[in-house]
Amino acid sequence: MSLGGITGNVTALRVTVGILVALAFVPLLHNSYYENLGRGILMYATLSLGWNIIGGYTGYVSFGNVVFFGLGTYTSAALWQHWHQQNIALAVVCAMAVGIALALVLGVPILRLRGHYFGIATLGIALATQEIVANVDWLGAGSGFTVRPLEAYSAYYYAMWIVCAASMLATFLIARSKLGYALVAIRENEEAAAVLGVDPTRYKVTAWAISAAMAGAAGAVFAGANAFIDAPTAFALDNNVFPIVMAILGGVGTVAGPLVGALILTAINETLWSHFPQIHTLFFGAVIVLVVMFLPRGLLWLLNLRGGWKGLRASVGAYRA
Amino acid sequence: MSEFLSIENVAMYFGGLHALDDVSFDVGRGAVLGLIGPNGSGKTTLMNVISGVYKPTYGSVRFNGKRIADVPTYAVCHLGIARTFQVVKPFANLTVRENVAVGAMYGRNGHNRGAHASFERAQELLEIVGLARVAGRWASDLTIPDRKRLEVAKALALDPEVLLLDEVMAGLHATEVDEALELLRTVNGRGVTLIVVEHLMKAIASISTTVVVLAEGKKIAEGAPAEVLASPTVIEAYLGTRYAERQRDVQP
Amino acid sequence: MQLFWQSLVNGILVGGIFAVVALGFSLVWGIMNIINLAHGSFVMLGAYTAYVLFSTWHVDPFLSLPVAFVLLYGFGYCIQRFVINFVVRAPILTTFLLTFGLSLLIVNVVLLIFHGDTKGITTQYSGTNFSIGGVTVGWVKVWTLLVALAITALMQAFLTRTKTGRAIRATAMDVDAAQLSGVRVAHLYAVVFGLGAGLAGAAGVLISLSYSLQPSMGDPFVITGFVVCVLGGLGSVQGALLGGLVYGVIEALGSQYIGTGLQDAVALVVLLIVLIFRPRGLLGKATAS
Amino acid sequence: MAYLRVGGLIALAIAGALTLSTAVPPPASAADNTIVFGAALAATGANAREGALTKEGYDFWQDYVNSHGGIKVAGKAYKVNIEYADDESKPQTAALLVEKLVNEDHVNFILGPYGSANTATAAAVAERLKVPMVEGNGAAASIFNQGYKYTFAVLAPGYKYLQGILEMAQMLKPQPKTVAISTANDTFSVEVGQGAAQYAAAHGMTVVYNNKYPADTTDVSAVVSGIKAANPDIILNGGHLDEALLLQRTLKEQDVNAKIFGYSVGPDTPDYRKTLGKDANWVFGGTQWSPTAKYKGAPGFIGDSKVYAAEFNKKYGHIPEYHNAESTAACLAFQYAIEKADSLDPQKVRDALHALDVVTFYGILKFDDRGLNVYKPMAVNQIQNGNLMTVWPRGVQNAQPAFPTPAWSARS
Repeated sequence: MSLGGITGNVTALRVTVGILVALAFVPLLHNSYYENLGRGILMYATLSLGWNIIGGYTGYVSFGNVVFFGLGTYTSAALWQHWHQQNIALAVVCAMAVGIALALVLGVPILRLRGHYFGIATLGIALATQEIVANVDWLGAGSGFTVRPLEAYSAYYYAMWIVCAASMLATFLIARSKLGYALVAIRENEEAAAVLGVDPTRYKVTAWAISAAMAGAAGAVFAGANAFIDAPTAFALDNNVFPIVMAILGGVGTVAGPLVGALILTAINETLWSHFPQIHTLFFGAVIVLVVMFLPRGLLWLLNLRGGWKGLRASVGAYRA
Repeated sequence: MSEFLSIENVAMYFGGLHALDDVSFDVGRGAVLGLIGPNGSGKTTLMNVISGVYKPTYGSVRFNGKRIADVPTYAVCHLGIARTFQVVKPFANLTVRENVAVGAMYGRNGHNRGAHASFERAQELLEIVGLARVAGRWASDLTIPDRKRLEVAKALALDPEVLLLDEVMAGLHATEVDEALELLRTVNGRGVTLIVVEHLMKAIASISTTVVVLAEGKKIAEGAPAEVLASPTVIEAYLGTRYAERQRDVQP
Repeated sequence: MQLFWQSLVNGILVGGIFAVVALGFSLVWGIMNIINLAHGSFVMLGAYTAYVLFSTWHVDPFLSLPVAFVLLYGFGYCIQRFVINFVVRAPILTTFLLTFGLSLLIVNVVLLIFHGDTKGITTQYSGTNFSIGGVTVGWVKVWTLLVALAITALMQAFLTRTKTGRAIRATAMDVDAAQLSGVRVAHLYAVVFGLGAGLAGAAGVLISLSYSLQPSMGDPFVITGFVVCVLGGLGSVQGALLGGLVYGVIEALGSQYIGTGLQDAVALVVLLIVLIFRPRGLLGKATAS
Repeated sequence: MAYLRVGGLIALAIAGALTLSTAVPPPASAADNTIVFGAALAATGANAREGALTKEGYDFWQDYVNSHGGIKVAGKAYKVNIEYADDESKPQTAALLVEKLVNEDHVNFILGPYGSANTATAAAVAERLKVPMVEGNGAAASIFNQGYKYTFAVLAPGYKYLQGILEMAQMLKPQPKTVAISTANDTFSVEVGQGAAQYAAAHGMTVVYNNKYPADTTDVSAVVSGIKAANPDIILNGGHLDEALLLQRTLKEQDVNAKIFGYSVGPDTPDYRKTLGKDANWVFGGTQWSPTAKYKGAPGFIGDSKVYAAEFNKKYGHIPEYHNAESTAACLAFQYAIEKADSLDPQKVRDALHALDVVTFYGILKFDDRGLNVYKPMAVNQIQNGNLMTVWPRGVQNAQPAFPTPAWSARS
């Protein structure tokens, strides 16, 4: 029984898992720059995996998942600031709980919206939360929190690796389970899915809660590693848009897509950085434009495209006016 | 008043438009009810009322003794009622087997079926409807007749007691119609009650145990197919008064 | 009480700017179902056009309005014709990211040319004001509101009375039907996107009169476009105007009475409430979401 | 189909390899007698402008030292090279780049980024990698109560920025009594606002308005209407350049008058005067340094502020303002510490920085155990008909404070 289209190309999945395992050994290089870079890739991959559940599998394109990441960083920072807790596992669990709670509370009304309106609602939530948090004194208000990292700094790398691996495993299990098919059914045609017995609200909210848990966990680990958290950092636009670009680049609605996208985007960003320090953001914009124009369905999606190179040529310009 | 499925004085008003007006009839367990009537006679509206999509303005639908109020769409199949759509709605980016599997997973007894069991159930159903050969293909690559078969298979995956078929045979040529009729007989043979909405009188006549005729939202005839199809009121409703008059003059 | 009237007036005046910013955004979204994240950078380009004309040839910003409109129209037309048309029927995700990439490109090109330093336009009349009943009103903001109303009226007339205008509205209702009746959709989309960009440019000029300029000044105005379109409803010119004014007043009163630190949060929470209870906006017709 | 899959896999492999091998050939290292400093500095993003000013301050010092025999360490003269990287005005990017500069580019020491948030994350990295960092553009004191041992700030902390203006106000007749404070909601500005509020309360002035507005806001008319209703003698703003411009314009637009208009950042930068023109007149600005400072700097660098200002103006075409000066001062701290330690060992240089006590054109550089410069007083500048004059403290005055500020309608 083939895995079918829902988990994405099998070979690419095996290679990506291979790369993920390889990434686990980066701290042994004792080069804190590679460690920081690797932790960045794992963080963005986790955020992209989280977004992929609601945006990729369920087809509800959220432009505000950073709200769960941001609240995750603040949960971890508050644990240190008020209770002097540095335990990463505790921070991750609390951050996931906060994320899931918010997703459940907001999910029912917000997930009734569709398309652009859902996108705007989630973006609105992220921006409003950023400003509200910046006015709450208990959360450090405008001046933010300084968080004392653990002595064993590589612990943050391994924690992020575990969070990323767990998210990818969860995505794989979901994709093969009944839940995965319910989500894809909603994405393909919500009314037809309801006729077949899939309760749209229940499964959409579940998807968003899973999404929130992954983003929250990534936020909790990031807070410790980054040592300083304020509202603009926690709710940065990058953590909203990069995960989506990465999922697109790697292949929306696949298991391996997000990590592949994270690797490629970071590689592009790094090479641009070191060689064109002044105009790398400009190149980055150009890269996004080109990718979206010629690879609308993403690389991994391409690998199981029906029709090989002919399929590739067909997909270019498939959406022409 | 059969205990299985009964339509009691159902009326459905959309503002001023009376789509259905005081329609009542019963459907016995295992029966095949042909529902016919010219376009705009309220057939699809009635299907929506029976499948709980619309809540009737007056009257009610009773199934297994229970009144179907405005049941949310996803809960309808759990009552045992499944339906196909005139406009076919496959999940394009899933394979044919996966399309049917979704029904098996979330239908009436989907809860006690794992993903694997659902795939096996789907394969069985594909064999029944004759789509086993394309099980692994993407749903969007199917021909029109195959898409209609897929629609039936997905409905059957919900383990229904009653299956509503909305113009499943429209657009099929002669041999495909016979194959479809054959399929419906096997499905009915397995104990599934059918309500068939079609315009092909030949198909309706050959498959239905009883026939109900709607015109402008009212029930104008009910009974055995041969008798109903020959009655002048039905012909007049379908083909207009002038044709009916000429029929009367010609008859000896 | 005087503070209340002052805030109300502040809200209405800034609402005029929001309306013009949202007008272009609403057009592109309503007709082509594209969320244009580069809209903010078009506003910025409009502002820089006014700045260049003012600093080199001392052209009064209000006179550079048509120049900015035409320049941005051309720029927008080309972007749509050669870039966005390539994927215009793609799912919203694709066009959203495409315009995000475009925005990054535009902002950083301007940063390269004009560097990061903050620029501004100070004419002799900027800052002049008059007061009635204790409420002080800046002349510049009044003129901006009047120009905004004029632009909205012009746009309404264009959409209802001219041939192209009707073709645009037809395409909005049903692309295929419009195409069947001889509308060159690719060209028309480019015209619509050009108009959107032109209107953003005009808004940029108005903004340059009251606010300072730097390459990343455009970003907040994308959110403005979003919020106003939702409040006022999509695809209707009056909707953009009403939505802009409502948004301005909510932001002014909200920040005065709830907390100046929560200025944007108040408006966004109102946006969420409207989205949940009236998904099509206050005036909006049920267009495809 | 198979070749397509292989193509995809190759793409993946390249991506993976690229990521891990982004090593850039390390620039001249200490081996061929050059001391390399790393600076993660904003070239893009919201702080691009201030980042450029910081870079001017660093480069001016680098070129001066290299053309004056470099730095003597253990009998050998070392050239100086500053390696830059654009942190896009993002704190987590600054942290990543400091790690890259230390691990990849093998820099000896770190010069601070622009902005308090970026400095906070960079300081955490410097602490962990045990590489000394001296900064001149991160003023939030909260950075320095984390017990960091490797970060030193040459500039006065944020909370002092507006206190100079209030101190001056007490000496003016008729003495202004009521103060309105507005602050942008970010790390540095909030601290500036708190410092001003505490000082006013402690010196018999009443704070009649104290509110925050969102950082990078496009509209402050609500704050200005609130200030107008409070009708204060002194209006103070804690914020950066853009907020200062926006507030001044809106104050004029709503015809809000006061005896003193004071800004933490803004009046000193040339952009402020260029953009506002005559509307900038009468405005006071807290400043870390001004060309009129009368310190006699130790040998090894320009000792006199006027000479520094002249040389700087010749090189960059504008009189240096405090962002430039404090950046050069950060480099000077390293220069004297390295010569005192007579070694490039990070630990020795750190200890030398800790024990440093030297006079420079910028002022006295002496750090307390938290790393803050103990002797850094704030001065007050005022824009008087287009020129930036230093009006407080008396020791460095080159003009009397023009007081009180006339009503908008009464200005020429």
